Amino acid sequence: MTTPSIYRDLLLEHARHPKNSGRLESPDLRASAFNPLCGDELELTLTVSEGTIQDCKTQVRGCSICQASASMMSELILTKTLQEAANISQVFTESLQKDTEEIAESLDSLRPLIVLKKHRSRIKCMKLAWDALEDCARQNQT
Amino acid sequence: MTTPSIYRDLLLEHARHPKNSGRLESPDLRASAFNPLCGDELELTLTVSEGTIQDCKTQVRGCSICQASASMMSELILTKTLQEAANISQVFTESLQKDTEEIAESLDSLRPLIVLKKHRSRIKCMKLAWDALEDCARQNQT
Amino acid sequence: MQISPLTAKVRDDFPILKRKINGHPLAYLDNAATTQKPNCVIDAQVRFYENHNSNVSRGVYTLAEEATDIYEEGREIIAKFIGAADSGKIIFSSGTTESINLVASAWAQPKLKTGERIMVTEMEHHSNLVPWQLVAQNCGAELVYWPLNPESGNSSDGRLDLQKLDELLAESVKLKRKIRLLTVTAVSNVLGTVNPIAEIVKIAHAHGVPVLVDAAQAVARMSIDVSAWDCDFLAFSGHKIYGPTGIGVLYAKHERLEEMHPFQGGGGMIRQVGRQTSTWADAPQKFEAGTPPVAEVSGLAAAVGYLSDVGLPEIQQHELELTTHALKRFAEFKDLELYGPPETIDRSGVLSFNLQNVHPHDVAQVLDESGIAVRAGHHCTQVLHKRLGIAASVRMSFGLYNEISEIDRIFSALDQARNIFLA
Amino acid sequence: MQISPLTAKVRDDFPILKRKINGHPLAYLDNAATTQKPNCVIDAQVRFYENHNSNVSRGVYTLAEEATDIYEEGREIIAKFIGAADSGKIIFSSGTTESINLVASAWAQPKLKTGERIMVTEMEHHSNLVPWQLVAQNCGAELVYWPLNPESGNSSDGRLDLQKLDELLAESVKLKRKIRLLTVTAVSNVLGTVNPIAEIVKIAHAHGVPVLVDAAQAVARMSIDVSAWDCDFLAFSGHKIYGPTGIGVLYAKHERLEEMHPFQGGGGMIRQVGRQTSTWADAPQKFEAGTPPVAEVSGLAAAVGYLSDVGLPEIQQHELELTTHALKRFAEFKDLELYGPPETIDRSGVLSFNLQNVHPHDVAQVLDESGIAVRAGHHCTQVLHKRLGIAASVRMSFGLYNEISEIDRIFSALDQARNIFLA
Ligand SMILES: Cc1ncc(COP(=O)(O)O)c(C=O)c1O
Ligand SMILES: Cc1ncc(COP(=O)(O)O)c(C=O)c1O
Repeated sequence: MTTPSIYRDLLLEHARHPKNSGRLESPDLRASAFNPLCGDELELTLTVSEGTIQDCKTQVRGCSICQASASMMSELILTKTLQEAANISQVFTESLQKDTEEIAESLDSLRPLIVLKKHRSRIKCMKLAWDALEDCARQNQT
Repeated sequence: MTTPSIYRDLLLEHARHPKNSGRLESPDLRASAFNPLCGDELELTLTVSEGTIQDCKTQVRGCSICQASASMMSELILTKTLQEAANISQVFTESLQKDTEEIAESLDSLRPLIVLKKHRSRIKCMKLAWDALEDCARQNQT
Repeated sequence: MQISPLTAKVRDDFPILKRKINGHPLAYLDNAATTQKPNCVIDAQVRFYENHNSNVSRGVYTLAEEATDIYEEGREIIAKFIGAADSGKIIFSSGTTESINLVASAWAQPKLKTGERIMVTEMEHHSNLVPWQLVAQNCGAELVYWPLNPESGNSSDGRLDLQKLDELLAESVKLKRKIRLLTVTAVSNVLGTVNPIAEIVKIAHAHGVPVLVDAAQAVARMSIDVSAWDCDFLAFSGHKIYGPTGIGVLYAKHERLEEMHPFQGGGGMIRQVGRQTSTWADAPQKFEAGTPPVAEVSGLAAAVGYLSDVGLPEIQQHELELTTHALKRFAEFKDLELYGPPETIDRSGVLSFNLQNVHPHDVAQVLDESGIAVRAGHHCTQVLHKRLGIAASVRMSFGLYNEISEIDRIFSALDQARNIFLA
Repeated sequence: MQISPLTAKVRDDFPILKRKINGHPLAYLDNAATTQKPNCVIDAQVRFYENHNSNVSRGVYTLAEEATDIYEEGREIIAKFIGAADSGKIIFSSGTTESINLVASAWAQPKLKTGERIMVTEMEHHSNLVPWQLVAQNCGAELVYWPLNPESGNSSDGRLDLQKLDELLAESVKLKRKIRLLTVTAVSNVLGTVNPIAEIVKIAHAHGVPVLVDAAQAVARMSIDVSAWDCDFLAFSGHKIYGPTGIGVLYAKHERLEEMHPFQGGGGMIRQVGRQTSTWADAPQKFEAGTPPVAEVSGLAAAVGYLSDVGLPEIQQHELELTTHALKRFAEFKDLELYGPPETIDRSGVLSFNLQNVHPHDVAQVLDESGIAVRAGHHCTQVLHKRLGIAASVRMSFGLYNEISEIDRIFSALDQARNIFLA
């Protein structure tokens, strides 16, 4: 039996052993995201100092793709500024919508996710953590 | 050019020169009927003495079939009791719904109408005068 | 037989046109009621059912993703077709009627207060009149009519006067009777009048009044651009633009979407459902409760593709030729009363008329004996018919497959009607 | 491969079943979401469009009469199929969701007063929950829940207790909180539970409470007899009984029809339209505003004919065999949690479950890699899922073309999921 194509090793590794999982005790920013199609939920907590993300945790009730996406995101945004993180999120969202298979260099570590974009029903799963991130970025602006 | 099958001579005769057309001055019973599909209207006025229809007029704003049906009806019900008239109306309605081509003897004079029943959209036109008649019969009961 | 290049090209696409009716080739001239379907529209639905059928939005398996793609691509195709900035403004309904009821119940009802007004015109279809009566009654509001030209008497050129609109709107402001909405058809389904929507919207907006456009008759006859028109809402039906039955569209501007409450409750329109209360999905899903008409969307997308392939300018030109010919023929007969604009200016190929002293039913029946399908009745416009002083009329309405020879067949059959009823 | 006589007979009727998904033959097991369409259903619609397409009820020409006949015969076929005394009680809608919203808005809304109640069950689909929440909020009323067995905790046998119903209804009488309606599904779209509708109606009626039956899942699985059930309303969708999308049915008793206000306004539902107010056509037309889904009705009539030809007792027997086999397989695995009745009593072929420590999405995705279509999510029953203490589940649901071997494929693929996620 071969592993179905969608579940690549790296993805599974993140899903099974998610990085930065849980909740920060006294976060500066906090946002939740919800997938109405399946009831999945995710909470993102961040500490920020001078605009830079110092710590970051995600509490996920979701599928392996949602979990892996949150884990990969947390690795990518740590030590970035909120603005940089929001920019990455936007490029990521755009790359999921585009038809091409090209992937921006800045998103290289997200490649195992992005190649799954043909599974359109799973895009919302991939995006859940990023939705929460964009919410945090918005909160920070106002 | 041949006359289309639906407009038989007898029908046309009734439509062009309707019998008992108009309104009675002081009727004992009066009823209107309305066809919401085309806006046609008809008013039936009757005088009744000891249950028997003494006089009968119909005021029609409608197509030739509606007009002819009202004219034929007026000839058929004059001097009949209201109950008899209502019975004829019921047999007529049933014969329009039935699939057979048999026509009850009592309805012989209505044959030119009944043969048109395959034109289902015109059944309401044929029935308008009779709807008013049944309304009068109901009024008389209560 | 005279066949224009357009009809020669398209007639083969419509299988029903091969039918004989009472021994004659079918001349289908009731396109304002519903249009016939080209093979590509029928095939699109068959293809959906044979290959991709599944429920949308909720499944992760292959068929469900395919069906969802077909459904959402349909939304994008419609958005592009009517010039909407994005597909998020396109709501699928079961038809024009439901689209208008949606606006009446989800947008107008929560806003409308006692004494306020909804403005309609005298030429509106019952589907763009009765929903407003119902909501006005619920809210203690009233309808106010933008009348046909001229304001009194029965005769009319079938047009609406823009100056009059401006006056009526200004008057309501003076009376402090807020007008919440102007709702108007782009093309009359009886008079054939083409209303100047862009100008109407400009005047209404100058008075702060949003505009709903009933585009049921317009979409198959002219290019629509909701962004250029700047209308707030636009409604149409699939079955009147060579698409399937059971599907319609509501376009709404972003600001209006934001103001709209839920319409129907059910699966697909929710975010979270609690025991007593729930929260809603974002537009457009918020307004699409229940399993949507997916096969019908695939058919509608094919219809829109077909219209674009044939070309709306070509279709409009063809309709102009037919209308010009029909108007010329009408002018030949004193006993034919034609309603609506007497020339091709401001007019499309919907022509309603009466043959003196012959009931419309009888006219239509005689025409059917010659294989000609036209409509007789009030065409769901009782207010307009009353305004014109008539109970009913006969209507011919052209589609892209109609031919000049079919119009001539009508006038021959009218002679036959004269022979039968007026001899 | 084990093929029962029934599936051997019917599989060829469904063109989509020939598809390969990811290299495997399609095993379509999401029939509770929507069913596949036999050729006769697809053909009926093609035939309509190719031969009879026209608008209904208003035309005197041949095509219009044919279309009207098809539409009204469809109504009669449906009436007979569900045991309604006459076709005047059959209203066509766009689906179960719209049918239920129709009752909520045209019947309940005008009746419901502050403090009154609508009774629902914990297993209702959002389409039979959210419309009642909306109408209750509008009227200051509230929902009251007939809970699953037992009343507390997360585990349940998926059944409703009739004794409990009687108590709840009696209690509301005592509290002077009038219950205007009990609305209940005939078959749960998650638990597979078959509710004893005739008994439920009897108890509710004894307390003077009308009953709406959501038959969306039931109609394709068992014979329905609204007269024997004596229910007040019954709703279902075409697309879940092997018929087209875009079409649904509402049955209503004569007394209830008489109580109903108009639903949507528009063409076809009126009698006379004035400038400010109008009068209404008789039922069922009163509730069918706008051009109806005529092609879809012809497809639905074909679907009903197909179900009758194959035979509902045969279909029920086949589903019982599949369900028996599936239950046996479930019993083999400790890491599979099955919801709903654990035996075939009071149960149909809708089986929802979870594989321990693997998310339903992931399960469904792995199954899709083997060509198996099952659903993952809350299946539009968030209240029920909360009651069961879960966010989502995997659901297999059988249709008349499913085979025992397809069930076995699921269990093999579940092994694969274990290997991937739990290794
Ligand atoms: C029990 C039940 N009720 C209602 C519905 C809603 O049906 P539809 O989406 O066809 O309106 C469904 C299916 O989605 C269902 O399973
Ligand atoms: C101008 C106009 N508006 C609205 C409608 C209603 O459309 P539908 O019956 O498809 O809902 C029609 C056609 O019947 C129409 O011609």
